[in-house]
Amino acid sequence: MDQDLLARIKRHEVLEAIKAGERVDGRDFEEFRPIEVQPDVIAKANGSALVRLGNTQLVVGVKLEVGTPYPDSPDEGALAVNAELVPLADPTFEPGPPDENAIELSRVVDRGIRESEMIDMKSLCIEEGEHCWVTFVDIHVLDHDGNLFDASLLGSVTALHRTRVPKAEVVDDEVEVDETELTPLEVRDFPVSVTIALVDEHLLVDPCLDEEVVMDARITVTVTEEGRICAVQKGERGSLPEHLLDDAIDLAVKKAEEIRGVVKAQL
Amino acid sequence: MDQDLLARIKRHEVLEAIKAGERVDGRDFEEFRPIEVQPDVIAKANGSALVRLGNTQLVVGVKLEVGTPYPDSPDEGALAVNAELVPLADPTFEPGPPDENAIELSRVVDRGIRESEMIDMKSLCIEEGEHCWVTFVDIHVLDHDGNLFDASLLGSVTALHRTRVPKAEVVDDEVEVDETELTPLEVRDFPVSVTIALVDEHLLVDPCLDEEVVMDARITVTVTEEGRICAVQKGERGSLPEHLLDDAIDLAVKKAEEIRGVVKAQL
Amino acid sequence: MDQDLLARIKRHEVLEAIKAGERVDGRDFEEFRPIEVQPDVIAKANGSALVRLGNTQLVVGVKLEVGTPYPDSPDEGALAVNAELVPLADPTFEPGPPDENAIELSRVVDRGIRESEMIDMKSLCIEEGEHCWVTFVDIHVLDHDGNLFDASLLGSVTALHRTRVPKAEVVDDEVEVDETELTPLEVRDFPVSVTIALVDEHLLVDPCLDEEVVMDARITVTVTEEGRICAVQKGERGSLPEHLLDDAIDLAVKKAEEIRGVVKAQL
Amino acid sequence: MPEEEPERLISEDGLRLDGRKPDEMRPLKIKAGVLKRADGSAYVELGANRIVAAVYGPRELHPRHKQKPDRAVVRFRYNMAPFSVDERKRPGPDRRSIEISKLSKEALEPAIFTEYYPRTAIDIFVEVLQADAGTRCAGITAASVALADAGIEMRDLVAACAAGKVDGHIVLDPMYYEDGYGEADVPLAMMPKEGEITLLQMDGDMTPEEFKKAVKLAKKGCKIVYKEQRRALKRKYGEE
Amino acid sequence: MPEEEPERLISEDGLRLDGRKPDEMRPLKIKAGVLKRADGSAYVELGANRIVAAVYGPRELHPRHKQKPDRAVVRFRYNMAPFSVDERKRPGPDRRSIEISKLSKEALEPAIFTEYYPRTAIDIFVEVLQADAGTRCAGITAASVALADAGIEMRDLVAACAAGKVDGHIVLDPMYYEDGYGEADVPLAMMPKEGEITLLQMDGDMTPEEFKKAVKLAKKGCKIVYKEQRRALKRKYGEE
Amino acid sequence: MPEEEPERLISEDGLRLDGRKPDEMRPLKIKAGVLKRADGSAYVELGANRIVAAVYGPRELHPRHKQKPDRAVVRFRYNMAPFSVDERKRPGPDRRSIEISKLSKEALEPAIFTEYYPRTAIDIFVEVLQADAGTRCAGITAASVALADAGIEMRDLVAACAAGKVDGHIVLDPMYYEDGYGEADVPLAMMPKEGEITLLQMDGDMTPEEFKKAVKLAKKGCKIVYKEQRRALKRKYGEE
Repeated sequence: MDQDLLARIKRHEVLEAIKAGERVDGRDFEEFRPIEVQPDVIAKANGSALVRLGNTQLVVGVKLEVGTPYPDSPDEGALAVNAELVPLADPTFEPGPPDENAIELSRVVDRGIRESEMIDMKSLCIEEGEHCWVTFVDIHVLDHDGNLFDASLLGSVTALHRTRVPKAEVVDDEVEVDETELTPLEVRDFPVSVTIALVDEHLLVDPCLDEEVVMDARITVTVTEEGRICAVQKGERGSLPEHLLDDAIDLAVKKAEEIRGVVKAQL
Repeated sequence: MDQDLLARIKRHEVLEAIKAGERVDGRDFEEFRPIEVQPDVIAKANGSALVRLGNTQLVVGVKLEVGTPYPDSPDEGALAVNAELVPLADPTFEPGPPDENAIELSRVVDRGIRESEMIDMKSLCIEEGEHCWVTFVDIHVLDHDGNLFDASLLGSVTALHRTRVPKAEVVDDEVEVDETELTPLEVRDFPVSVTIALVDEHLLVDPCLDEEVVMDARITVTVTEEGRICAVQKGERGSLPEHLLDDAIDLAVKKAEEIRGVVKAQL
Repeated sequence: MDQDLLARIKRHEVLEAIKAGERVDGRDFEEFRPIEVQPDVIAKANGSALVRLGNTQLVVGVKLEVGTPYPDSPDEGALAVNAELVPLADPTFEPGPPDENAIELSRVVDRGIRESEMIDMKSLCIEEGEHCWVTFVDIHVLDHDGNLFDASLLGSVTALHRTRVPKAEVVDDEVEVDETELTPLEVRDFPVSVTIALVDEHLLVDPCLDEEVVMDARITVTVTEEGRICAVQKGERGSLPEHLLDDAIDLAVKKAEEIRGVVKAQL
Repeated sequence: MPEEEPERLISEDGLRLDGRKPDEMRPLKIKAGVLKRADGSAYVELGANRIVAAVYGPRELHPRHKQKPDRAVVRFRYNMAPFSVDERKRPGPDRRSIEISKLSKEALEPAIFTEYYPRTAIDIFVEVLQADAGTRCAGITAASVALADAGIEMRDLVAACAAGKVDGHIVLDPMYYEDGYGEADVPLAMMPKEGEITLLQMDGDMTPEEFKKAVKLAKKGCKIVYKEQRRALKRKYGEE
Repeated sequence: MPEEEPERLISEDGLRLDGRKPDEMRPLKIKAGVLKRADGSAYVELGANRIVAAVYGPRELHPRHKQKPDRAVVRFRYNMAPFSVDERKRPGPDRRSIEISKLSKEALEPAIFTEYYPRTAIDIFVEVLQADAGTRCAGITAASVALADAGIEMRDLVAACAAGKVDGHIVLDPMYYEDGYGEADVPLAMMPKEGEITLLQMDGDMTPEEFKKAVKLAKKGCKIVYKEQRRALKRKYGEE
Repeated sequence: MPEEEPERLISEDGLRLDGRKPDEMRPLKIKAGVLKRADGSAYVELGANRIVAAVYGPRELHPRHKQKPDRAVVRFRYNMAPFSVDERKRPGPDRRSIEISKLSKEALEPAIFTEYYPRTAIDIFVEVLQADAGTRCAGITAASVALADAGIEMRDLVAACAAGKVDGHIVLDPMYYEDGYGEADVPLAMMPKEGEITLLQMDGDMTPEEFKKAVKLAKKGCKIVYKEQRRALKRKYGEE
């Protein structure tokens, strides 16, 4: 009961602010919250980053493991993105295997990394058809205040940019790994996603949690350094009026460029 | 409540019909519903069939995969029968791993196929002790109006009769499969099961769902082309009076012959 | 309700007895219940034992399987201890994967076996880095009347003392096992655990179920034949006053010696 | 995935591997009311896709604390039969089908007057019996007809169709090879009457302009689908 | 499975590998009331089978919506200890034990006056500590005694026994090798007083006449089992 | 596990691999209130350990039949991030973390006035972002501060610290190599004010006297931890 009441009050606040041309936390409609990216926070990982996007906070760790290439790409490494919405991060998150929200999140991040071709997957082949590096990107959410999509991709891309690959050699059909000889992972793009909430026919960039609770729909657009689009995802129970779609795309492309600059300046 | 009431009304109808020497859908006690078998409905499968038994409707697909023989039968292929009671087919079916009903169903069908020795399992060996074909028989129920046992075996046997095996050769310890060169699977029997419901001391062949809901017990008898028995299964919470068992067996053997003819005429 | 009432009455009985310097079943504070160990009860196991500790009853079976050594101990066999609290043994046990209680139990038993180094793990290596014996110790609880820890370790250690290892040879990179040529497993210790319940600042050795229900905390101390400690575990929701800990340790060491004698006399 | 990559997906005279023009859809067949037990059902063939959808509900929702006092809860389960794809698919949901189920639910829910059915569940099941490319769109298309067949009140039918980028061309309704070797895929669902987009995804590589063009083409495909959906319902229920 | 197939399972003078005549059962020992915590329990040795059964109930059934207003819900769990078979069995139910649990429940339920215990659960647990052939029958036999030991009202005890076909002969109570290399297996359970069959399965190869003969022989076995069950209960509870 | 075993863990002049004296702890940093969503939180660095703890509650407990009429139910989940250890850890609880979760819950519960919060749940979550040795103690230490930060009434803070046996010496707060190659490990938690031990484990090889000595040293460590815990809370909440 109280929860419902609280939700209704919040909804009212968010909508009132929008009517007044404002957002509930005082931002402009097209304004991101402050972004703080701290790379190399986990020494045990091959690459890592802590991201703060307003009060949203998460850690991404990249681990490389020797595995077997997929039969249809014998000369390439593999990529696995996983997001854990651990119950520490939000009162509604529950322990257990990833639910549909965690799976959607990790798959959208996965497509951003994969389709931008930011990683040279061929550089992760150790021996064709036999051995390759499997790149595990693990997103660990610590504090959920909205827009996990953009924060997760920022953390993942930063962690990949800082990933160092151990030397691997095949000796007698077995892979010998030398953890002391490290070379940077070959990355060649910096994809950034921009998530826009649709509330009452308004487009709000980088929604905070209070806005996510009331939004009708959400669209996430992932943009490469060249300004090309490599992934799009509409989500949530509402629909997106046709006439707003082009605006949303243009807005996302513009903001992606800006955000990328903000983050790169911190690395 | 309403559900219980509905069940009681149905029960009454079924029992009243039986007292009048009839069945609730107008059939004779020993009469099957119309059977329609349509083979080769799934091009992606190695063999397939759609079965309609009255309103009961299901698809069976056979897929062959290269695997390893069991240690105790190194010169034979393997067989795996699986039934999915997907929630699309009945309001009481639930998503999730197969429950006891789905497992019983698949195991009774499995025994019909296996014990009739309709498949020459040795013909599915690729290299003794190393490689063989694993035959997956997947039963996908679409519409449940009773007697899934008989419909599932009919579909499975038909699909196996239409299964074509790709050419497989061992080159450098690895199996090379040529999907374009196909030979029919060696089958040498056509087992048919007949399920009889016991309602109020009456034997009803091929029960529809309304009858299954009220039946005391069920007996399924699987019969080979030679009229031999290769599997029997009594089920449900009631018991079977000793004096009816022989009748049920004789009835099943008789009906199996008849049904086999009906189906074969459609292939 | 009735259950709660019953628990409160039992609690009252246990506490009243303690105030009167007695235990609810008439034992002294430092007295174990009668122990009965029956080895070799399961012919299909490589080693086995039935243990009765008062009304607590369980069977332990040891099975040896050929497996692969862990990378960090290529010249050693492996050990896996598993406890099943099957619902047959207690009205509160539920079917399903081991819960936290079953896992704690098996891990405490595991540490008793492993840390006492009672098994010469190197003797279980078949071929370095390639093949070894995996020793499965399965604890199957049949009747739960308290102190599963001590009964489980007694059963496990007895079963291991009676375990016979089949002959294993590597022929053409594969392990050939001869089940008819058996040699005893090399064991070199007889660790015994002593569990002490803390009730109302009193230390009760070998608590029965009625005492476990009311105890504040429990401490289990595992002692080798030389009187050294190889494992300790405090459990349950209460705390242990500092001044009682040394007493508990000394008491456990003393009782372990005694219990070991009782069991060995039966083998 | 096709075993060998075709040299080119679009021929010199602008035709696709299966002879279609860039803006041409594969043959589409829709049938309403194909199952007896379900409250509503539909069957869709799109190219080699074979899809059955069923709807149960509005019906009681257990456990009670999941009920919504002001609307129906819509649930959606997309499932592939083990024999529907080249390599046998192990039964049970994988990450891909969990994501598709979530997005398909969100694609259909805007069309349903859920507020008419408080405290109930509307369950939608889609079974893919054979998969070519485009199963998520075909599944939404089928489910929408099944919802109508079940008598669920809706703002509009939801029609779904994908566009793609293949050899640099924007094409409608990519088939298997085009999906596997093309440069981008854009599945879209909409309520054509209201012009509302309810599903939109993209993965691959496109300029913003190409993406907008693909969206436009996919919308055109939705209108073709929409016509077939209405025709299927008319065949079953007579003139509207 | 035995590692090497014996040359013949029935000798020239008509005896079986373990010296039994075709219609002879293995040694059978039944003991009622072997556990303290359970409401009822029993232990069965049949050849090398070692089986413990326990009954809890009638007891409260959670969650409430699974309760039946007019009868008790009977639940049955057949479980094999990991060390009970040649190759260690991974803990937890497999498809075989799920089927056996279902059929065993259906074999016992007809004997229980479930209508005397509305809204409750009667839980039956069978643990196989060592498996020879015939565990499902021995489990039902043990469970039936455990039910009586728990004071559950029953129409009759349920006795179970298998027959088989071995080297062309119909034999009673097949043991391990006969089950592995024989031609057919026919487990059967019944309420002997009422002549009602509550479990019946068969797999293998038999003419209808052979099957009927096997059923007849299995029924004979059930009567022997029945006697031992009653004897075990008498030993615990004195003259009936 | 370290890849190569160091020759000796304690040098001739009695110092440890990382230069510590036997009774010296690793650098310890504690910060209270590091998360916004949680009701209480804390961050702990102990050597290379990086641990975050959060507390939610007292809050409603579902399902209702798990509520206790006279007290709060305390729940604890210890979880390692996949990247926290040398070899990637598969997400989800394993047997080790299930045991640690149980023991940590039992280590904290004696300190909480659970009777003040009947029918509620107090949920404690510990995430290990990077693991050196001693994560269970550092987790309890962090959780205890998070409980205080959440305003949960407690008898005392719970401070935790391990002792170990390394090359025959009893040492405080073993680090990674010492834990891997040492002879014994003794994690301990206590309420320092009341002198009550709430967690105690040991595995390895020790005489009773060595064990008692290790316990004494671990208790000394707990007092150091305790001071840091109070300092962290003072930093956030000002003077006590």
